[in-house]
Amino acid sequence: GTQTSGGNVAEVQEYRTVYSGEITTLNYLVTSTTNEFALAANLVDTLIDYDKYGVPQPCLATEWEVSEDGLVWTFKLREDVKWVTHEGEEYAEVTAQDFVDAMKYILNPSNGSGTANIAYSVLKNAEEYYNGEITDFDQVGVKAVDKYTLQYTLKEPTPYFLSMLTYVCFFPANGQFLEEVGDKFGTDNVNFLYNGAYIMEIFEPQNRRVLIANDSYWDKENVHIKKLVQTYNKEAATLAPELFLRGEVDYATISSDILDEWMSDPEKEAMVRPNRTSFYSYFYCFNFDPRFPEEYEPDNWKVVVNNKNFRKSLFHALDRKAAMLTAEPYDPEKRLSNTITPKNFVDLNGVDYTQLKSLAKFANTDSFNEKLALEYKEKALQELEGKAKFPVKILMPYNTGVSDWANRAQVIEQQMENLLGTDYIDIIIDPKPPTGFLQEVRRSGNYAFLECNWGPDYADPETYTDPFSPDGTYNWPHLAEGYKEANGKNTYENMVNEAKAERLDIEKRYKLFAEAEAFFIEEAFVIPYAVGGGGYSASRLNPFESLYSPFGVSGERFKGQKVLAKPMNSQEFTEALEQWEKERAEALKKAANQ
Amino acid sequence: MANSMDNLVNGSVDNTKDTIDDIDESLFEFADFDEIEAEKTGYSNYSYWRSTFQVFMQNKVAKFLLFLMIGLLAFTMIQPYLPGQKSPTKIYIDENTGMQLRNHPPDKEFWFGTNSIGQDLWARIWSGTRTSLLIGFFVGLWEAIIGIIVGTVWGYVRRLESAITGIYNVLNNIPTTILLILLTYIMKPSVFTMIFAMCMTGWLNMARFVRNLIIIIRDREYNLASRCLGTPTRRIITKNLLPYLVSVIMLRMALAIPAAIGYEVFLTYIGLGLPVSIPSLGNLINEGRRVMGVPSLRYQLIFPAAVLSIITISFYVIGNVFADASDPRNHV
Amino acid sequence: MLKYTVKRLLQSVVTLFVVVTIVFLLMRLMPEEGYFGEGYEKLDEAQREAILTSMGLRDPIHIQLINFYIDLFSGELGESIIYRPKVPIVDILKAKIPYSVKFGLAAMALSLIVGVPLGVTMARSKNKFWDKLGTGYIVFINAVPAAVYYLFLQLYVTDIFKLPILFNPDRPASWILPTISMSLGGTASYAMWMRRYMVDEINKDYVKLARAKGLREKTIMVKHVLKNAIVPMVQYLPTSLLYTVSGSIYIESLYSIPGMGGLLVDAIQRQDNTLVQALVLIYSSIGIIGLFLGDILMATLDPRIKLDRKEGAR
Amino acid sequence: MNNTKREAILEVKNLRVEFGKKKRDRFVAVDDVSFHIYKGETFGLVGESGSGKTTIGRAICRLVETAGGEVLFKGKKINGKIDKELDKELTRKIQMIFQDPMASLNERAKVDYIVSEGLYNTKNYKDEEDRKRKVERALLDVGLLPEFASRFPHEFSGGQRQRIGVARALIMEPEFIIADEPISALDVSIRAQVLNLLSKLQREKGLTYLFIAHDLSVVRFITDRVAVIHKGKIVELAETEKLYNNPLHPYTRALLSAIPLPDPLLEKQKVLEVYDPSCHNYDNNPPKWIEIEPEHFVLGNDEELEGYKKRLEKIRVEV
Amino acid sequence: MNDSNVILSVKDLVVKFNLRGNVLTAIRGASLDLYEGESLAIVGESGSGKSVFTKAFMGLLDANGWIESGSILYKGEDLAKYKREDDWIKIRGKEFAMVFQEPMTSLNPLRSIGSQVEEAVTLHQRLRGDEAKQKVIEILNDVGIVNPEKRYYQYPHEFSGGMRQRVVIAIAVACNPKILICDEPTTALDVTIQAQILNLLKKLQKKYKLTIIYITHDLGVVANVADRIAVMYAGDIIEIGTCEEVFYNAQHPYTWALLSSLPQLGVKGEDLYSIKGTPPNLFNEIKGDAFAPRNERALKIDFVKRPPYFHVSPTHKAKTWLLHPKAPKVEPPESIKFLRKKWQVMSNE
Ligand SMILES: Nc1ncnc2c1ncn2[C@@H]1O[C@H](COP(=O)(O)OP(=O)(O)OP(=O)(O)O)[C@@H](O)[C@H]1O
Ligand SMILES: Nc1ncnc2c1ncn2[C@@H]1O[C@H](COP(=O)(O)OP(=O)(O)OP(=O)(O)O)[C@@H](O)[C@H]1O
Ligand SMILES: [Mg+2]
Ligand SMILES: [Mg+2]
Repeated sequence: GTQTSGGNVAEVQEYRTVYSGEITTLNYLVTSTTNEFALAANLVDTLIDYDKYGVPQPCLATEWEVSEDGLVWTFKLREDVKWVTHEGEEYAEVTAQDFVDAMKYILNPSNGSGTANIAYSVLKNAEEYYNGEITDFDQVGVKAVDKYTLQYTLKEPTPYFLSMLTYVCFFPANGQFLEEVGDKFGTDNVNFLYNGAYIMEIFEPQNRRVLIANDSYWDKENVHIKKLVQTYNKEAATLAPELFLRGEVDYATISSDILDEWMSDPEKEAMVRPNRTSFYSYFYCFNFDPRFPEEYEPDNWKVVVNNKNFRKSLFHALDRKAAMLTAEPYDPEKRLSNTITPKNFVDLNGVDYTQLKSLAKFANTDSFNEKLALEYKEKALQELEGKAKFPVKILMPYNTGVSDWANRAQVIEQQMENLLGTDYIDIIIDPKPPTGFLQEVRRSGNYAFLECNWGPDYADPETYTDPFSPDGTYNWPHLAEGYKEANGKNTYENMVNEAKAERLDIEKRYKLFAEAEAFFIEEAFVIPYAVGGGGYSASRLNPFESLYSPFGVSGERFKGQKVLAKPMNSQEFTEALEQWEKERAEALKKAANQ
Repeated sequence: MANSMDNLVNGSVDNTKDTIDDIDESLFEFADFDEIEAEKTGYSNYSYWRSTFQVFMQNKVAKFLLFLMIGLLAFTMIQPYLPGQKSPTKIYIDENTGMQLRNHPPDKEFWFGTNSIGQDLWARIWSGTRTSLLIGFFVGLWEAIIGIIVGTVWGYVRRLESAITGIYNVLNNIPTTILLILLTYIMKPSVFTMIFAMCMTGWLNMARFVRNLIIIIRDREYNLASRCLGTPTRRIITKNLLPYLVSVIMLRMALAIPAAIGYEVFLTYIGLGLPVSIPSLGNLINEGRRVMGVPSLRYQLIFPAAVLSIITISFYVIGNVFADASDPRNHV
Repeated sequence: MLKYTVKRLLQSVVTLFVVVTIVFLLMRLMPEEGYFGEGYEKLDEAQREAILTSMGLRDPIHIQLINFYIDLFSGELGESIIYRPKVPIVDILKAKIPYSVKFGLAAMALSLIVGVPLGVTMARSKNKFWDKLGTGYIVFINAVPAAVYYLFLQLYVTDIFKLPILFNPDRPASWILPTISMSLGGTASYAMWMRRYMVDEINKDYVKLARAKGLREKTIMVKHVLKNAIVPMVQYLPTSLLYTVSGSIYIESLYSIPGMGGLLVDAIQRQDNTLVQALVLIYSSIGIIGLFLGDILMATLDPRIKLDRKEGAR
Repeated sequence: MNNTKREAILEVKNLRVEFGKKKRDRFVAVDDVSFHIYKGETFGLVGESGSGKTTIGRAICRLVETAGGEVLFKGKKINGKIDKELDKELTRKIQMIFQDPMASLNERAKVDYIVSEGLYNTKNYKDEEDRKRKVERALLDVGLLPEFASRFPHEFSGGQRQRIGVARALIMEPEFIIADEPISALDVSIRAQVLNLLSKLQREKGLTYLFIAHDLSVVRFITDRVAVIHKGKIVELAETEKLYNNPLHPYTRALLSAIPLPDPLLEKQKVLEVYDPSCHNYDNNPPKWIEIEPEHFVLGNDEELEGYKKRLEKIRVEV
Repeated sequence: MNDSNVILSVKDLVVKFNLRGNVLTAIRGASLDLYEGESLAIVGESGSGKSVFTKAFMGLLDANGWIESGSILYKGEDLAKYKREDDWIKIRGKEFAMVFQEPMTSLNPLRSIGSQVEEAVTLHQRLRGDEAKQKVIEILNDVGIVNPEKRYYQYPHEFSGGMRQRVVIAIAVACNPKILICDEPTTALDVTIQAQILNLLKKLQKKYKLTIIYITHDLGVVANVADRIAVMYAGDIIEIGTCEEVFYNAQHPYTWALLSSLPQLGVKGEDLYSIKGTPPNLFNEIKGDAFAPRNERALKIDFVKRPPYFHVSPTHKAKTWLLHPKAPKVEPPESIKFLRKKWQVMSNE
């Protein structure tokens, strides 16, 4: 059933926002950046989709089946879906070959796709093709059986394969068009084909983007918002609330800075509501591959970070609630997370993954513990005496574009230094500009201690191990010293690999992953911190109308949503949330029974 | 001779005759003539600096601002040592709730309120003022030193003139802001980086300014006189040329301070400024900007902006008035 | 005049070459990551080398320089690598420059329209009310960082006059405030210079003579003083005009104007070497060309300049 | 007077000075100028503005480079490259007094420094006290009070300033002083001060002056011999009275006829002679520098010289 | 000369300046009658107020100066009462014109010579277009500029100093004034050119029936051009008389000093007479005779009371106590005695 929006629907279905992070490309086959694929999600449809309770739905594929051995997936495509140009002119029909061509593009290393690894982690022969060991693309596990039949062949049975299909690396792309435009693909709205709910009418980087509903969209009845206007502003975070009040935009994040003000003004209070938390997981990474400048003493850091007691002293010293106050001053605990895999992500026969035996003890205790922190500090000091220089310089960059991050950095610096003493650690907070932040900081190992986040790519605990794999770009735990096993790999890597290898027995698989994660936390390779989302916003959207999925692009789609005449307030939100949870349980049950 | 005197007796027809006739005879004696006194007449004893100071003090606004600045400078210096001052970086905790004392409006305890994580704005503003002034002073001083050296050589040593002009033309064609951004980007944001980057760019103008002046005064006769007397170039520069630049140098230095602070704010604005952990007027304003949309929190922008404006305006005005005052033409 | 023009032109060309070469060489010092997109860390040393070689970055420096000039002469500025991968820089600029120029011109016109009369008024009422008011304004604008007053303007003026906060090409009202804000600085400096030049001119002997001739004060001001005072300012107009291309970093980012203002900052922040190189080149060339045009303009207005120094030789 | 026996302290032979490095804007300011100055005399140099008077003066004290010819001081060549010792000596012996008393003193230095600047350079004093004494004496010599030493130039009138300039030169104990229009920037009423001072010093210290001026009455009053210069060339040179009484060259005559006389009777009867350089016909008959009568030199070609000679005859007859 | 043709009459003019808060008295009660058609020379040392005095007639005082008291009667109007620029506009150019000292800077460098002269022609002779241009060329010709048609279009920098001064004179003449004030018109020029310019002025005076005030400190120039001479010292006219009277029968010690310091009157090899000391500071109030402190023959009364005019002849008067009947007889300097001898010869004739 549809909820609250009932009579509360705006006359003009136009949704206006401001944003500060400009995309660099529309090329969804290449990007792995949320910003960028969120946009693509509204322009290009995928094989399947989720409904608003998170139940898989047909999308471009009308039906699908999987072979007995779990290796071959066959999709029947919807007929008569059109690729259109930015002017809405029909270009071609969407066929099975488009998925093949897109995959061919992604698996060509010279195209520099950021998500190829995800595709070749499941598809047969894909990795070999990518690495040039195979040159015949026909051997790769993707095939257009006929115009409307698409077949994927996997390396190994992959229970969560379906959920991966909403990720960018499984998007279709018209091969002829790719050929035609070559390098220019996705550089602007013209060099782009649309088969999704919207067409990008105007694309003026650093100015605005206008998306209008696609007239030839196969499911256009479900596209209620006719126009999306997204305006760029470097100061979006600062200006958005004011713009919202003046009725110039329909969405504004209400940062913790100004939340008090909004909450205390009845008129404004009626417009502000909490956000849903997401499955983004936030954690503090210790960097095992420090590549920061000499002045921050990377070599010293390398010594201390490889000392477990040192890590654990920090692990227990981080007062996560104090830190969270900078983002979530009203209910900080609702977002704290003690594991890397968030609660409610997946479950095993009704038991939440985080409550599996090995993980439960971490999941249910707050890592912040002053006493332990000081104990570990003593141990670390003993062990490291003479080997490391104290206080240890800890380079902690933050993104100046995220308004509360700077504050959090200062809070953490002061809180941890207070607790552990400045003779022990010297946290150096290092402001970095938002543009290219990840590139500049995390991916280049230009930090010692950093708040990082990770969003799931498919519905399996494995997804939360990806950032820590040797080719991840987070903190390179495989380089940690003292964990090397006979095969030359680190314990954690072996544990993960063992879990990954278990493909059919889900129960065993989950347990193995849980053990790996528990080990990871126990050894304090990272400090789990929080889940994403949350915070407060003023918005003319009903969050419960949105498609729902913890991963992939579905949640980014505007399809199915309506612009409200009046923003929700907190109370309405809570009520809607309760109702939604009820409805969802039913929906999931119903789906499971099918 | 007698003839001419007759004219006098006969010809005096002036109507003041009556009053002048009864002047005491004794007054018509010769007065003593003192050549030395005559030599001394008309000119008062004069001191350059005193006159400069006097002329400066005649400008009431500048006088007021000067005292304000002296007070303010003294205050920023001693502020941390005054009783009851808070730390600029410490995050204060609300004792009742155990949480950070966020966005606490100005009151008796926190004179300028607290910021969004509970740091004392009053302390931060003075600490920021110290940082910004430090940057300003260093940059001003450096600009003066390098600017003067280059400018003097440029203007005085004819052999190097065209070479330096060439270099200047090239450097001058790379806009200041661009160089500034490039440099701060390449280096880590820190007070040193700021100072360094601004020093790299600021001296150009100073040098040109000095050079133009030097060219004007280098061919004045008194410099020829010095050359005639065999005065070495070094001393010509220090004794004959530089003293004429004092006013300009002071002015430039005074102006360099607001300019440096302005650049600091600019760099912070584009995200290349000092980290928030080192308060500066630039990042205080930048922080304040984040909450400017909320009327009750605007004090976080207004306080630093006001302090900044007062400082920059004061230096600007003082610099200009001083430059005027130090021009001997303006000494009566 | 022709001789003078040719001479100045040659000078400018030489300077331009030197500047361009220096910029080019400086850019070789930029970190090499700036030639790779997102995939930088995924590549190993050999692959990186291969890419750099294919881009011609491993050629001897003089070959690179020659190639660079060849490209430059054919109007080729290269492609953006990171900022907007694979998009020709020329295209990026094409989209941005019109906005900056429109705003720049509007602001410049406004500053001139307000600043020049203000300066004239100040000069004429030296040390009286208007002069003091104008001086106050000039001091304020020069001393207070632009960031501060721009912000206050954006905050309060939009509120009071119900103007849109953000720029929107389709809403004429959204042009007003950015233009005004942008013109404030120019207004102050035009007024300041105008005042200074006017005061200089007013004290000159020929003005006394004009007065003695019996000309009306207004005539003197317009026909003699104003004209002569404007001449030294005119010299800088071409540069200002050309610099409108570069936009205002503050204003454009505050009001979301998609001009050149933020481009350089973005390009530098993202280390997009080719884009940075192109921009620095453009800015530097603008300066040189502007100076050249300014000098020529000056020479046409001021008959003394053509003689080029002969007179003032002493 | 029997001049032939007198010792020439300075000789200028075929002096040539050019300005401007490049060929195109080269400008010959002084062209083939020769004269000599006897020890103890005052030698005048007159000519209109821009004729090269200052340049000659500056060439002598080595402030401008010479492009040709020789300058001999006491028989030693002093232009072009010279050794350090000589340079030092010349700095002391040849001094200059400048035209503009407002511009020729460093306004930011005390009189004490200004006057002793030369002493510092030549280290020509025993100790601080000696230096002070010397400054004091120099000031007294020019009629200023020793207490003025601690003042700045602003505080003085034009005449006083000019005297400070003289003191500055004097303290070097020079033998030869180039006075470049020392009084033309001064008010009439104080010119006499400086003229008197110059004569006094000459009497007392046996100085030799090169006195540059464009005011011919002053030149007549103070100089022993005069050279008239026109466009970088000396056109006539003679003992002062001789020149004033029998000017030969048309330019000299024009110049003299134009002197304003402070005497209404004479002045109102005065006839102006106008000099037109095109009266010369030098194309195929170039001029020569000839001693037309003892100690009277004039520039002219053969034809003109004939005319000059006739003129002299006539004057002699008349007398 | 009789009073009927007095064209301008200045009475007790006091002019003050405000200089950074201090008041300076530049003209201290000077009076002067100017006769139609004459040429009057005002002499005096630098800073004595010659320029200020004459500028006051035209309302051309610098902005910081004002007429404190006194009157300037011209054609029945008291110019000293004029307050507004518009009043002065009626006078300037049409009635009074001025030639300034600096030929190099008195012309607008950015406008052609012709247009600058034409401005005056259009304004004061009401001529336009070709007629005006013709007139300009005629005037340029009058002031001795060869090839005026071509020169019309040239700019000041293409002219030499003497030529520029001619142009400035042309502008003054083009205004068709009654009175021409020449403020040191030749000081910056070479003697030969100076003589030419003076001749030119004399010629123009005849042709246009001008009354001319010359300001100069060159007594040679004065002797050449002046009918009458006024000697100024410290803001006051201390002696005035016909040219011959002042030259040959000077009465004021300052005039003596001025004359006897001229080298032309000196004896070669002897010291010239020289004025000691420096002029008075005009910021201070001057008591008695301003020249007293520098006057070797000063009387005690000179330091006490300011002398009034004592007439020597109907045309000759001086402000010095030496002319008072009670005053002791004073020997003037040698050179003055020499001049007086000439005077005696002349008056005996
Ligand atoms: N440094 C210089 N560079 C180029 N030309 C010069 C320089 N100094 C002098 N001249 C030129 O040389 C010529 C002679 O100049 P000089 O100063 O000797 O003349 P002067 O007779 O002293 O004139 P015045 O009476 O004006 O002082 C002038 O035409 C002048 O322009
Ligand atoms: N604008 C002014 N402000 C202040 N004082 C002035 C101003 N103009 C003239 N004076 C003063 O008035 C006095 C007379 O000046 P004036 O120019 O009339 O002298 P002058 O006799 O013309 O001298 P010179 O021969 O140097 O031209 C001087 O002391 C001068 O300083
Ligand atoms: Mg000279
Ligand atoms: Mg004057």
